[in-house]
Amino acid sequence: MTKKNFTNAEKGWERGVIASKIANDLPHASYVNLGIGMPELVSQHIKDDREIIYHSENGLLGMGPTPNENEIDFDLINAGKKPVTILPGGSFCHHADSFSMIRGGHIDYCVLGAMEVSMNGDLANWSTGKGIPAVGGAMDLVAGAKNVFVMTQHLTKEGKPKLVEKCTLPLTGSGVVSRVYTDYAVIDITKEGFKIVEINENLSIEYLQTVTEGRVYQ
Amino acid sequence: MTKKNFTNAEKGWERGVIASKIANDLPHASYVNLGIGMPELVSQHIKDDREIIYHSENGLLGMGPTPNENEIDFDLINAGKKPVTILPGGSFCHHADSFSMIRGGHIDYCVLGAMEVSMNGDLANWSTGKGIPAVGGAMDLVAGAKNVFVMTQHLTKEGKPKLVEKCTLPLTGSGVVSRVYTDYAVIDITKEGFKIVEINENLSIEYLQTVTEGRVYQ
Amino acid sequence: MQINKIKTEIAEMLSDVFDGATIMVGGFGEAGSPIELLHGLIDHGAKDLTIIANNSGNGRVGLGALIGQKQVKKVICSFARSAKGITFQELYNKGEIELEVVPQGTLAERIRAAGSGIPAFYTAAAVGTPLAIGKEEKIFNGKKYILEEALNADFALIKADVSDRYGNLTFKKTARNFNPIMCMAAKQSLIQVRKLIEPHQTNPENVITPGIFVKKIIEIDNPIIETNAIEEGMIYP
Amino acid sequence: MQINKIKTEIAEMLSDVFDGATIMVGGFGEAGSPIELLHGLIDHGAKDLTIIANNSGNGRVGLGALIGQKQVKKVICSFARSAKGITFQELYNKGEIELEVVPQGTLAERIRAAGSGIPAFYTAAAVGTPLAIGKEEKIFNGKKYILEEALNADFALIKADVSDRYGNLTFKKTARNFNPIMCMAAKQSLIQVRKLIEPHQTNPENVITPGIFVKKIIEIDNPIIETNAIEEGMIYP
Repeated sequence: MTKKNFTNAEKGWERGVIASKIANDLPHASYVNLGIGMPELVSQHIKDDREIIYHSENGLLGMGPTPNENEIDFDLINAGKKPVTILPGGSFCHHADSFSMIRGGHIDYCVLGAMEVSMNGDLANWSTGKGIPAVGGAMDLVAGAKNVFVMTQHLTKEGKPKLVEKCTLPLTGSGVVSRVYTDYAVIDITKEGFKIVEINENLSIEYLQTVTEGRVYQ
Repeated sequence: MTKKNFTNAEKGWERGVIASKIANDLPHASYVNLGIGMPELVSQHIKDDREIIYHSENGLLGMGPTPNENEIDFDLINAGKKPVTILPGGSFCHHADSFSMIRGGHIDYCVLGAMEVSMNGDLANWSTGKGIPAVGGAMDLVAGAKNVFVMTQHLTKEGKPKLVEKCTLPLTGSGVVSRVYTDYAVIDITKEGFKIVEINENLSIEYLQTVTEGRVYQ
Repeated sequence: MQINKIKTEIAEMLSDVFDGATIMVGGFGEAGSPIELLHGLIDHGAKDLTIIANNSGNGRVGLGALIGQKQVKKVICSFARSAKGITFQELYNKGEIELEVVPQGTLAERIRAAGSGIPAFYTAAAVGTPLAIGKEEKIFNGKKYILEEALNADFALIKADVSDRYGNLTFKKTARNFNPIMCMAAKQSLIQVRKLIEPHQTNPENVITPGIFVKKIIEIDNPIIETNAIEEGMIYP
Repeated sequence: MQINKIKTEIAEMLSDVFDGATIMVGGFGEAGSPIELLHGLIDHGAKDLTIIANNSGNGRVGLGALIGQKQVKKVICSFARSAKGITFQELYNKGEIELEVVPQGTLAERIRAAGSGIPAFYTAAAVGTPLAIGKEEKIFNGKKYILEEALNADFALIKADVSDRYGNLTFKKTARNFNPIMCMAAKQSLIQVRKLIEPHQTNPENVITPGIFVKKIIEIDNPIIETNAIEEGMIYP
């Protein structure tokens, strides 16, 4: 299957806009795990009408923002190994307990990046099949979290669709994704295909279909 | 199989003597779980040349002696639900962690009572087959502890042998006992049968054989 | 808006409980036993309950009282025999209550497994005994093990020592016992706590049960001590 | 005679290590990484080691240095990719070091299982992925799971914050990570600790790793910080 290549792709939502859409979909009092990279932006867009508790799989519940330079502690880091802080009411635990929170279905939402998402909710985001394979906690998160959200650009850097009929890369999980947030649209994974929840105001459904492998519908 | 009945049985070692024999066999720095009842006596006979740490399966490591009347705390109890104390260097944990210590082979010795012990080390000590069945932590202890010692009278109250060729009561564990301490003898479980480690100074091997089902040897 | 799991009425704590529910009850003997929540469950009146606990109650207080009210159809526990366990004993002898006996460590691990998303695990405990009958066996490194499945619950009734509004719990001494793992295993863990504190007073290094495992909290600052209550002849309700 | 697990020389800590041993190394990235013990292992010189850790080291310090010395034949970890992971990368590209990739939660649970006497358990993580190939599958309540086996070790190299002579450990913040469960899973857990205290100073409510899981302890009061060491160009030995 040769993927189409959109080198003159439309400009979609900025990352901050995508992040705020996810932030608005996280209910008050949710326990949330934000993947490394783009998903980390979500926490900056939570409104005052709700309190969200962030989990970092390296044994930190109640994660706070990045510390000031003079407050950095190399023993207080997130899953991306970057210095963070802990908020009042937070707690530390060991790795088995931390993944009990994940595997046991206690994390309400996790937000992850993607290389590919298929129509049946398969996710590929850990290996291109080249280089050193490194999975981290992604497989546990997608298998365990109550809701798995994907945050990603709609197209790869090479202009190929990330939303596909069937993943070609090694899977992270099978049938695990519930919703995808891209710069072009918010899309639910349903039995009938990619269901458009919201489409970028500058794009048509026809265009969205051309940059997506597999049926999109409203 | 009808058991013999010794109504005029010989008088053997006192409980304290049996307890001190066990105490002398527990090496310095051992982690030990003493069963409820007679085995509890063992801790009173530990010599000053060693430090033993006592585990109680309800989440207490470093258990100390019974408190004075005015120091009783109903939130600090042992597995027999009796008030106890905790020694410096002790710690509390939850039940899953406590049984990780047991099941994971971290408890060096457990000492339990018995209704029957068979020649291949089977132990029956939880159910007579009548009344409400109640097993507690005995099955976990015998399956998990590195060494399982039994402390018991050689004969039942009815004068029947407790050391038998094959247990007739429901088992607690199969092939788990390593050594038995009775009022008549200290006996190792071996492939060849009940091996006498020490015999009560007032008894002959011939007598010991008559009150034991299955071969005893020296 | 701030997260606040604290309730002021016991009825509010138990508002979602339903007939036929599976309910874990924390405690080992009386240590850590949530007596006030159990009395609330008697007032609530839910029937046909399955209770998962280490024991089956003493006297006519707490779990003993709940069983005496005939609200329980089945008890899953390690040790249902007790000199003062009058209500269970009576119903058991009449064949009016079911009992599933589980080795204590297997009980703890099945509960922890449920909370950890582990549907089943192998253990050597009970191998070769009547409690292994009907269970799948497998050999690892030449040793025989049996397969034990996770034990889930709809609710857990829990007694803790201190909590903040997030439900970060600490326990007192051996009153910890089954309480933390039951918080993990139940869909709703309902906590009675001796003392409430502010979140900034919680030391993140010393939390035993993180708030993620807690649904509702109520302060009961002077809870009933079972031994004393039974000695004084207390009968609930 | 009193129990005293405290040693004064790193060589004494590692005296039982042998060629071909399986060694767990605590830490997540640099937090909780026992750098001084790892350097001791370089001095010791044991070869053909299997390392179980979350990562595979950075720069030429700690685990990165050990791998650079070609003492490691295999790494079992969840994430062996790192910008600064120069030594592993080089050997991996040359085919001179083996890698077993394990999902992080499965890695943690396999270690905890080893310490808890659980030879195997079922998990949904990795189902339907390349990491499930060859693993036994089973359906529970209509959902597919794979069987994962316990991961044991001969030794665990651990960094803790505080200990008494019994080995009752506490950890600092996210430097806790894999350290407590590795203490449970190894035949000998060898602990470098920032500060030693007297047993009566240990609060029994706040112990994270009880002494029963600890073999030897050494005080390293001012340990190397990996980030700083790499920035300063440190190369060990």
